[in-house]
Amino acid sequence: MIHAEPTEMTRLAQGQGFLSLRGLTRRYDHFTAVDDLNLDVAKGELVAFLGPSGCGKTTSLRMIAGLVPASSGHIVVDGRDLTGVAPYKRDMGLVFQSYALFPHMDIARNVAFGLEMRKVPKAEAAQRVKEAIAMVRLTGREHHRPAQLSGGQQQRVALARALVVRPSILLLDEPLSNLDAKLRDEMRTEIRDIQKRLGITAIFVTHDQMEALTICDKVVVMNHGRLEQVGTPHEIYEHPKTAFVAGFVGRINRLPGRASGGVAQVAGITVSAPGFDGPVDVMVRPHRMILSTGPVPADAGLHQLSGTVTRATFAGDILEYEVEAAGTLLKTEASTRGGEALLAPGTPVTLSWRPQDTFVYPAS
Amino acid sequence: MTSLALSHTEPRRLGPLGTASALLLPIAVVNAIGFLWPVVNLLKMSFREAQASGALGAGYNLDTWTNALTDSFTLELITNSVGVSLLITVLTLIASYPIALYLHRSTGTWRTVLMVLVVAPLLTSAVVRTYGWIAILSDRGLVANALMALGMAEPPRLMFNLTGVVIGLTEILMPYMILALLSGFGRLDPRLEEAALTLGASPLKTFWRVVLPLTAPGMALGGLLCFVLAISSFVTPKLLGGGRVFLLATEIYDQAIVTLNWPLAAALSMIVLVVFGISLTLYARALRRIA
Amino acid sequence: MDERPVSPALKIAAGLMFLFLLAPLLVVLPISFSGDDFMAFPPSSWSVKWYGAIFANSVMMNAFWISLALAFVVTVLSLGIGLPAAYALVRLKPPGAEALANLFSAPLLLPTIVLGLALLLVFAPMGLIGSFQGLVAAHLIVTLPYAVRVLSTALANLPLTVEEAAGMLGARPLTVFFRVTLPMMRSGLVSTTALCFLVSFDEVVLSLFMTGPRLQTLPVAMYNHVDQQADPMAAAISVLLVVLTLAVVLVVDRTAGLTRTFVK
Amino acid sequence: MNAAYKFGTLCLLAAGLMAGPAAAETNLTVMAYSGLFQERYTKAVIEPFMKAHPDIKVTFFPLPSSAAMLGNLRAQKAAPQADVVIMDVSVSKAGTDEGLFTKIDETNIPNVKDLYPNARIPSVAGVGVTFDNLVLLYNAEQVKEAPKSWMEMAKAPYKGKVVIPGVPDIQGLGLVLILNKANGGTDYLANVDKGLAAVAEIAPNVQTWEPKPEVYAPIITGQAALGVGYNARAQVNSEQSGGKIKATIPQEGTIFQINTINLVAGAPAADAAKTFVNYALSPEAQKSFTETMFYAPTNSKAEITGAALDRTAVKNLDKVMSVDWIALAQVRDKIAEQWRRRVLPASR
Repeated sequence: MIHAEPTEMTRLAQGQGFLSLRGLTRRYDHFTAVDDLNLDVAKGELVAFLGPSGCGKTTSLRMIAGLVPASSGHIVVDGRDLTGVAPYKRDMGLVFQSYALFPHMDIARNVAFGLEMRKVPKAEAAQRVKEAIAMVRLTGREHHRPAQLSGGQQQRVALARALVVRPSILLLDEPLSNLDAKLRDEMRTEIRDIQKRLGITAIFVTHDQMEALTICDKVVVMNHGRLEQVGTPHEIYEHPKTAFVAGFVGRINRLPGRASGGVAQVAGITVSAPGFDGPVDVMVRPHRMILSTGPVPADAGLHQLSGTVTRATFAGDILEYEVEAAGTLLKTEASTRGGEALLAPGTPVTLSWRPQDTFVYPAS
Repeated sequence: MTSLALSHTEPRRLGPLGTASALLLPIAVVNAIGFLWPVVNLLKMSFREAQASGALGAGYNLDTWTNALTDSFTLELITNSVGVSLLITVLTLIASYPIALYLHRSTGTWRTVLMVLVVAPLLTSAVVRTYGWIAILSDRGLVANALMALGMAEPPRLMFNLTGVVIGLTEILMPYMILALLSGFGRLDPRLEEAALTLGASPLKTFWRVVLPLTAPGMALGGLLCFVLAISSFVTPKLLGGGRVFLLATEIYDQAIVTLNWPLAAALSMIVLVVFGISLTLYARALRRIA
Repeated sequence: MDERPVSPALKIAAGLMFLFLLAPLLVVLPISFSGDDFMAFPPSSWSVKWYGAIFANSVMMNAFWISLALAFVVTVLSLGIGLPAAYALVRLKPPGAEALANLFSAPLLLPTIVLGLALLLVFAPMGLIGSFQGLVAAHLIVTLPYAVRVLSTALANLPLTVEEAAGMLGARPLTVFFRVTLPMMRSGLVSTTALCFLVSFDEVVLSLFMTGPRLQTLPVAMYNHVDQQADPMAAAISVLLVVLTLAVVLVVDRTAGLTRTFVK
Repeated sequence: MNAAYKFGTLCLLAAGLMAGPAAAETNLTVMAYSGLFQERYTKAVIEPFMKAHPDIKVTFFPLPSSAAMLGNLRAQKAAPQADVVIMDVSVSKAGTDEGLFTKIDETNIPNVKDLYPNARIPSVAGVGVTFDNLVLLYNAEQVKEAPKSWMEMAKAPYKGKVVIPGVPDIQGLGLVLILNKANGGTDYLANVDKGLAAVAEIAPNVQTWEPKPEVYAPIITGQAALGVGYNARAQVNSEQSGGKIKATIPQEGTIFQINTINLVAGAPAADAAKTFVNYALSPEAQKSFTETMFYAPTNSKAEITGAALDRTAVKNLDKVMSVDWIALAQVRDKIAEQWRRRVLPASR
């Protein structure tokens, strides 16, 4: 139970974002789905909530939508505290993974529903419905039933339906998960374009890191109900704050080591590890490791490891290798741009990478 | 509710629990007046004092129960009813199994047509169907006339006896059994049979070892359903029995409406409920063994 | 599903059993056109006089109208009481919802002969025997469990997200219910209506306990008629009832799907 | 017809049923025997009555036996549905004891003053409306000579060819009483063991204890050869079937059966009921019914043609054993129970 003071109200209203989440928490009987989530989203920004299933991203979204009551914390939109407000009064648009179109209404009526609820005059509503349907390129399908449309078309209807009411915030709950790979790419671009064009603030929940990186302005990585890192896609990928983020966003090789005095010893080499002491995990992305059969110049400033190829796979664009080095199996890959042949297992190789591609985390 | 929210939410009149209670109130009233109270009252009635003229005494005693349970007539009635109901259940199962299996394997429009043929009798009044059986089984009915046309001088008596009741009830309960079997056939993937056949089992062996065990839960459910319906059925034994077939249900009706011994009728009803409870327990046990 | 061969033995067995199952319904058709004054098969002459006899028989006609009105009232009440109950049980899930659901379907488990007697014993002192109210109450006891069960299943099978979507678009809970939930339950509602109507219209055991000289339902009038004189008029009524039933079954099949309604 | 209109009609109909019948005319419900009795009684008494009283509409509610009528009345005791009941005197006695009936006498039904003394039974609320006696029925083609004994029914050629309306029907009960006396039973109020034993001998031959529509039909069609029935209806059936069914009173004698007419206490149409009962007891109604149905009249003023009277129970008075139906009412249920135990199993 929260006893709000006017002062707290003021403080909340002064949050930096258009959408501010303050200490948002959802507890169930035996576990906490979302734990003390704090986030600011600027107007017109597209933010992705990324994480494995059960990380709390969908629960967070549903708390923002008002479909799940928050156990504690606040949701503030444009200075207005929406905590405890019924979903139908929040003026948000939500696009579901399952589309959730009204099966008994045609497309036009589906799209018009929100306007009807807002008692928009008939003529204006008709015009806006027409525009919204045109926006998602479904003109001519107005009188089809949802069941007569493909999955992609249905999702576009859902998008039009959510957007036609000009919601303050657009919420997208894994909107592309039910689509096949090719359609997913198309829709992703389309959603991004429309969102940019309308300048609408949007939250996009996904478990697909590629989707998150490519579509949004900002990524929120969540795990076990807690926020792991917030940042631009570039920050998240290049500077993962935690081992979890490093492992979840992109592939990773992990080498156990030990740190003391600002450096870590791992597999016979020394990497910079300021501020660490004790066991650490050193991580390097596979494609940042360069595989060479000959010697590597020692003065190139690269970290180096010698090993043996244990498995080699031809994958078209690239060659995938598994290399045993210092008792650890490491993944790496080589380009086929020069028509290189696949190395046979057992070939002795050297792996080298730039020091700035090395991430160090406390051992898990 | 947080007081923060007050500027945007109107005060709720009812909490979710209050709303639920309000929505459930009508059915609770109907259930209490039309079910709970009458059943409790029925139990009470079985202990009321019965007088010779059929009127009710004011007091309560165990006479009805002691008389009923020590009376060979009542005991025979119970064993008879259970025996006849078991017989009907087995016959219904035998008659329904081929239909259910065939239905399970048919598809499309044909399946819909067959389903209509199964469901339509279910939804047709038992009186209508019993009347149909009178037309078939009576002395001037279809079977008797056909047999006489074939030269049989004295066709067997098929009505006004147990035979007629068993035939009629078996048919009347078949749709229940078929639907119960079908719901249990969900587990019967035809690929399993194909697998068994490719593994070298003969069709008969496949049926015995694969099909039958997989359909056992459906058979148990159908068996329970038909047994309970058979032991409580009354219209068909009354119309086809010619006053010579005595089952618990017909006896309850006679005691309640004709002989006017309400305490005895109530006690017999309780006995039906006990039989019902026992069969339910056996069913649960059988199901656990199968599963 | 692809075609799978069905063995001839199964075909023959199923065919024979179907014949047995349908025999009583098939046999009433020729008898209803009997020209005889008593029931015999085959009839010695043909006529449609028994159909005329139904309409001339004021007892049967009265009983028919009473059954129709009764089934109508019972169906409306079953929906009116069953729908809120199903909604509460499925959507609001109050504590003990499962126990309540079991309690509400318990009357279905009670043999009708026992239920009939139980109702007789409490309704008789209240003067409800032979009254329309008494019949409505008795029928409700058996139709309500069907209604609650079918409607609960229909509700539980609805995707919740569609209702959430309506809420997100600004529809209030009551609007969501009437504009989205109810239309999506259409097939469940059709099934419930058909089931309640037919169960009430055909109910005979409870009605036998509840009816009186001034108020008889059609099945009771038919039962008495068959019990006292099994003449071909009963066959003519039977044919009309079978036609009515088939019509309802077809409507249900078209709108709700037969298998979904009656299996399980 | 559009759906809304139909809906409205149904609603109105339902509302009407809830509110009870419209008050334009009085609805009178007469509960009595089904089958031939219903057919003839409607023609001979009810239709002339309705013609004379156009404001009263009589509905005949048929039931196969007096016992069923009593059950019906008892269930409706709190809110009676029937107004007038015609039933056997012993059952009427039970109903009287339970307060189901209003006492009939000269004060409320004037025609009671003309009734024969034996139609007025002090301990019964109703009064006698018909007299009849039990007969042995036989199919004239299958049984060439009138059987001399009731026990003819136990003989081998009639296996499966005997129809008897079983107890609690009075016909079955009467048979027990007759055979009880014939086999040396003295006090039927104490026990009817000998009678039950004799009927148990007949039981294996019995085709049905619930003949439909009545006991006469199967004998006329030849489905059954012998049966137990009432003289009055046997006479009508014999006439109608051109003599296919015949009735006789065997050497053991027969019993008298009295049907009483009763006013239901608290009946919805109590006044119309009195009018009807008075009419039913009037000389013209009694005459009409006797001449179409051959029940002996209970009104001494009824002037019956000799031919008709000869076919009624009156002619058989010498063969009748006396039965105290009132005293019997107390043991009726006991006999019924014994019947179920001792006679029915023998017929299975």
